[in-house]
Amino acid sequence: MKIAGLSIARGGAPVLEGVSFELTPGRALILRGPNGCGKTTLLRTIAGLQPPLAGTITGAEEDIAYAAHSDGIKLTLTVGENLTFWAEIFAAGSIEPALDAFDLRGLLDRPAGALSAGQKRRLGLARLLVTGRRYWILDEPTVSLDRASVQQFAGVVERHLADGGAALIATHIDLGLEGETLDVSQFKAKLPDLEEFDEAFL
Amino acid sequence: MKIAGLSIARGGAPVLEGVSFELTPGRALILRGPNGCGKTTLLRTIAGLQPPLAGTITGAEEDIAYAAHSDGIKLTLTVGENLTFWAEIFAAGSIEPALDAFDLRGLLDRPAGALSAGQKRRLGLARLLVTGRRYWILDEPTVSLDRASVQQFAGVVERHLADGGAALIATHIDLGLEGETLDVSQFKAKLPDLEEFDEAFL
Amino acid sequence: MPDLGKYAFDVLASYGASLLLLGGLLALTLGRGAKVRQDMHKMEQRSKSRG
Amino acid sequence: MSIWEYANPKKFLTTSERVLPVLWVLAGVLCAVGLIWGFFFTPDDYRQGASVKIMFVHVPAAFIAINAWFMMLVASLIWVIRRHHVSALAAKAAAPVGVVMTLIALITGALWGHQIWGTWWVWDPRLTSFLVLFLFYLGYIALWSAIEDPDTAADLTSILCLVGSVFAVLSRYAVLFWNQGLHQGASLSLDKEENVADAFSNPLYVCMAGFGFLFLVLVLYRTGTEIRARRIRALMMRERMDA
Amino acid sequence: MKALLLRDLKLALRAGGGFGLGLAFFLIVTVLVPFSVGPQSELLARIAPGVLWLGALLACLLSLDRLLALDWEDGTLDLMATSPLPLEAVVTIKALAHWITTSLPLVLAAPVLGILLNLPTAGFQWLVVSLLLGTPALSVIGTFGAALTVGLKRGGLLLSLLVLPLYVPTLIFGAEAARRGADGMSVETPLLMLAGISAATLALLPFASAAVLRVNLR
Amino acid sequence: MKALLLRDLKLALRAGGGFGLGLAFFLIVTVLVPFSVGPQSELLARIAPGVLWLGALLACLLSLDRLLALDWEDGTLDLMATSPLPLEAVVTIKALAHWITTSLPLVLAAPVLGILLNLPTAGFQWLVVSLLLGTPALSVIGTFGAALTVGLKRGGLLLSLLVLPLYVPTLIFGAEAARRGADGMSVETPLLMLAGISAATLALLPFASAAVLRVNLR
Ligand code: HEM
Ligand SMILES: Nc1ncnc2c1ncn2[C@@H]1O[C@H](COP(=O)(O)OP(=O)(O)OP(=O)(O)O)[C@@H](O)[C@H]1O
Ligand SMILES: Nc1ncnc2c1ncn2[C@@H]1O[C@H](COP(=O)(O)OP(=O)(O)OP(=O)(O)O)[C@@H](O)[C@H]1O
Ligand SMILES: [Mg+2]
Ligand SMILES: [Mg+2]
Repeated sequence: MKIAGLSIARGGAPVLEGVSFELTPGRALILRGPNGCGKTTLLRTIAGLQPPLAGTITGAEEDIAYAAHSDGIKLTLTVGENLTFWAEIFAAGSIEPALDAFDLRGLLDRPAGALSAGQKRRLGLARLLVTGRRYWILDEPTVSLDRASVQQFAGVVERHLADGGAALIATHIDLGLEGETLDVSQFKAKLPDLEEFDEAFL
Repeated sequence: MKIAGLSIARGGAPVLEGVSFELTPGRALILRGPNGCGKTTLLRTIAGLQPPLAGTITGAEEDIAYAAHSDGIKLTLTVGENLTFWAEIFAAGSIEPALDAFDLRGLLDRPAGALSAGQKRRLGLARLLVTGRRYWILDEPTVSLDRASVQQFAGVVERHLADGGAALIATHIDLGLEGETLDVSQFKAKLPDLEEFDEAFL
Repeated sequence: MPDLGKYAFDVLASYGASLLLLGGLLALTLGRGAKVRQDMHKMEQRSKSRG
Repeated sequence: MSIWEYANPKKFLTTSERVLPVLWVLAGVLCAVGLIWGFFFTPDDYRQGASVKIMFVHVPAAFIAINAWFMMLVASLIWVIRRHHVSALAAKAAAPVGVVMTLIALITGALWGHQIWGTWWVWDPRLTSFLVLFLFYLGYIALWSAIEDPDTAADLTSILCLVGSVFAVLSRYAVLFWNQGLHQGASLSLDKEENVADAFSNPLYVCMAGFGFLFLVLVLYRTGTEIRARRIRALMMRERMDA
Repeated sequence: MKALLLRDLKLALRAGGGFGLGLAFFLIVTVLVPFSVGPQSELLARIAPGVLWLGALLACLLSLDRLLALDWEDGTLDLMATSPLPLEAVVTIKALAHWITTSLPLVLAAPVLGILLNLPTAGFQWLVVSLLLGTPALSVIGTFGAALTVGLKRGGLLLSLLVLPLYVPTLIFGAEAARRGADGMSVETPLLMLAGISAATLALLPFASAAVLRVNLR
Repeated sequence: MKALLLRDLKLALRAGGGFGLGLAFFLIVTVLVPFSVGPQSELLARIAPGVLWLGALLACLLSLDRLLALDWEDGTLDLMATSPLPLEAVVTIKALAHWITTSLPLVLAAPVLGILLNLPTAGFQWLVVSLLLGTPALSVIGTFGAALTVGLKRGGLLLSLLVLPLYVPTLIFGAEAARRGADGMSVETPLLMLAGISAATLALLPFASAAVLRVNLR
């Protein structure tokens, strides 16, 4: 996947500009940057949820799995039903590997509403495995996970990379993953000239 | 504040029992424990949001400020309006110190809905300062904060302790705060006898 | 069978509907009762065997 | 020995297990005798003809429908004040019996009215109050089934039952003010108790007793079921705690 | 308490018009009635007081849904329960805010909509008076229902189911007063009853609402 | 697609009765009508077809609120948009699920409620037929409205405001068919129009809904 000269806006104001990098299979790229610098916006753009102002995202069409703060978990369905639903939507195989990877077997028949914060997050991450997609776009995936679970998650990502996948992860903590780090704040959008205002009214 | 022999339940099943500790002014107590061991439930009980099965919480009546995952932020109100509202509810003084402590001045007139995840959290934490309460009960307060903001938060807590406050914090990461650590998993509730079943149906 | 005259439909329908409703309630009650009783027995066995 | 001992679920189960068989038989026999007597061996009324036979299901069902709500009210109060789980579960167990009885009263009443008043339904105060009662039952049951946590559900439904009872009474007055109706009007030969001939009243009493016992067994049995369901839930929790 | 009331009003104004929308629903229901029962003006005049009361009640009901739910979702209620403000005061203020933002506009709009339905001239004044006396009860009862269903997903419809039977007495007396007013009959008794219901619910129901809310916050 | 439909039905059944509640609301609205317009059966019979149609429409409307909102709130829609399923299919399935869980029960219940309002015997059959033909349009239009308002807090009332005018043609033809049926007149024209509206909305609106949804997800 190749990102070239991407500019993005949030709430009408440009946030980042000229973002360019490449995400190669087998590698992870960690996005860093202080609060409010535009990581979430960047990831949503790459996942195709919002159009960029300029620039291109190529080479990953229909092969992206996106995971954000909200996990798309139905609280009244059980853990198994939740996962199976996503597996069917993505027409991907069985949910067994995902259950094993995130140690969810014991919770299989539990309604998702009766999970603790960390357990819920594990379920949300397990969804990634049933999508069968190659590029993982993850926004602060380890929120509310305890240390052991963070380890477990890092292990899952490493295995995914070894299988030829790739991951783009925005996070504030240290995951213990090998991979390059990209500081997003270097792309901070410059304010355009005040005199000339164009389509963006800036 | 003194917690003595506290037993708590979640969803009808006992989770922790015999929790006893003391929270003395000027000290912070960090709660640790794996996902799902009952930290959130314990904190809610201490904050008075749910009744304990047994045990007592004494010495902090009406002097507790509680902060959980949801910050009680109204997205359509500005940062300033949100803080002012809580200041008035708690009949505490001005919001200026809170703004300074969490570096929110630049965001004062921004609607809270247009904040990034970390900025929102900073606003939620700033609320603690306008309550004027002595005992802070915090559930994973640093979620989505970047490193600099975590430092800032730790500084605020230390100043609060120096002013004679106390803090009880559940967290998975290292805040760099001095203070005792309590592992909650040691209080895990034991199973009652199978044969005789009583009001708890266990 | 008594002669119900022109009231036959209404009287029979009343008795019929009432018995049907009561029967339905009874069936549901007993059915669920038996199932829950069995489930509880199984659960208790399982809990005991796990210690 | 205090009556509250039976508030222990286990004690309740063993005791009810012992008395239930007798009560089942009693309820069955009384209902059968009353209904057969009423249906086959009563004369026709001189004004209403054979349609009077509807009375033997209509009146007992209406009677139980109201009293089931009273029972739920009392059980709710006991839960709110003394927090005995069995009491809350008994209220839960009674509600579906109550709706079915209300429904029977409504349907048989409508069929009766079809003959007597020439229309299925009129907005008579008594019928209307019954319809409102039906709605209260529906809301109560819906609230029970919407809440996951059983104790929360018990608390909320109890308070709803208390508040709802007050409003049910209020509705009754409102409805009376709104429309003075047809039900048991002077045109009917079957009026107050004194007008009901022995030929009708005796089987009616048997039916009332039968329905009463039927209500009792159903509630006892269903309460037992609810207790067991709670126990299953608790045991499942236990397995989770183990894991 | 003032802070809470002001905040609620501000939110209603700002959240894309919590203010105008109950009103809009009322308007639309009233407008749809002629489409559904047919346009004969004599028929419309006869059912006008009842339809207006029912429309006001439904508009009121529809806006209850999020009365407490929004505060529950973002955690405000949890924080409020640990604040110095008693929950009884919170629910009372909430009911008051609901009345000001939803019911009051309905009362003011009712006469205008009365024209659309050919309400007899004598009826206008009593329609407004009966709504003015009855809507506080609707708001307070509605707050109770909202407190009952606050934790539930899809609570909206359950809320209607629970609240509507509780609305029956208010509706009967209110519509009866409006109808009698339109027919030129004496309206004293129903109006007295209406005032009584409003006063009693206002005095007692907040305690039930607060109790229920406390249970739901556990 | 089947997975989505089944999940939606399962959720409706499990979330404390998404199934029964639209129905309950319909029942209650119908019951409240006599309380508000008075108990005279001749008057009730005259307005019965219209009231039943209006009641069904409102029950339908009330349940739209959370049709997409729940999936939006917990992030499912975001994830769905990045899934292989096109959003057009998603909204169609959503509308279908809504029809099955909400409208179909209403259609079945309408005759029973007809009894309460003294609907003339001739009217029952045409009431059911007109509802059967008209409710698919209500569900599809409603899904469009839900997609329009999905990101908004307090979207519920705004939703009603947007959707109700769109419902007007369906309501006019539906109620007209039911009324003519009850009066023993010919019902052909309104029923044909009703079927036309349903077919057209079903064929075209999902594209609009998907487009709107895509914008709202940004
Ligand atoms: C849908 C229609 C009807 C409903 C919901 C209904 C409901 C009731 C209720 C609630 C009672 C009172 C039970 C009690 O207080 O102990 C009752 C009693 C009675 N109803 Fe109906 N009723 C309906 C139609 C009719 C009709 C059409 C008749 C025919 C004449 C009728 C005759 C009676 C009689 C004779 C009693 C016993 C009176 C007494 O014990 O005081 N009902 N019904
Ligand atoms: N709805 C909105 N309208 C206007 N501006 C917004 C909106 N949401 C966010 N912003 C602003 O856009 C910028 C980028 O936000 P974004 O959420 O992408 O940051 P982030 O890097 O993910 O931060 P964090 O680490 O705190 O999650 C921030 O400055 C934020 O204040
Ligand atoms: N609504 C519920 N019904 C039943 N059980 C629940 C419910 N919510 C949580 N639990 C269970 O109660 C236990 C304690 O949950 P709690 O949220 O207190 O854990 P926690 O220590 O805060 O975990 P985390 O670090 O993941 O936030 C967990 O095992 C959880 O599965
Ligand atoms: Mg972010
Ligand atoms: Mg937690």
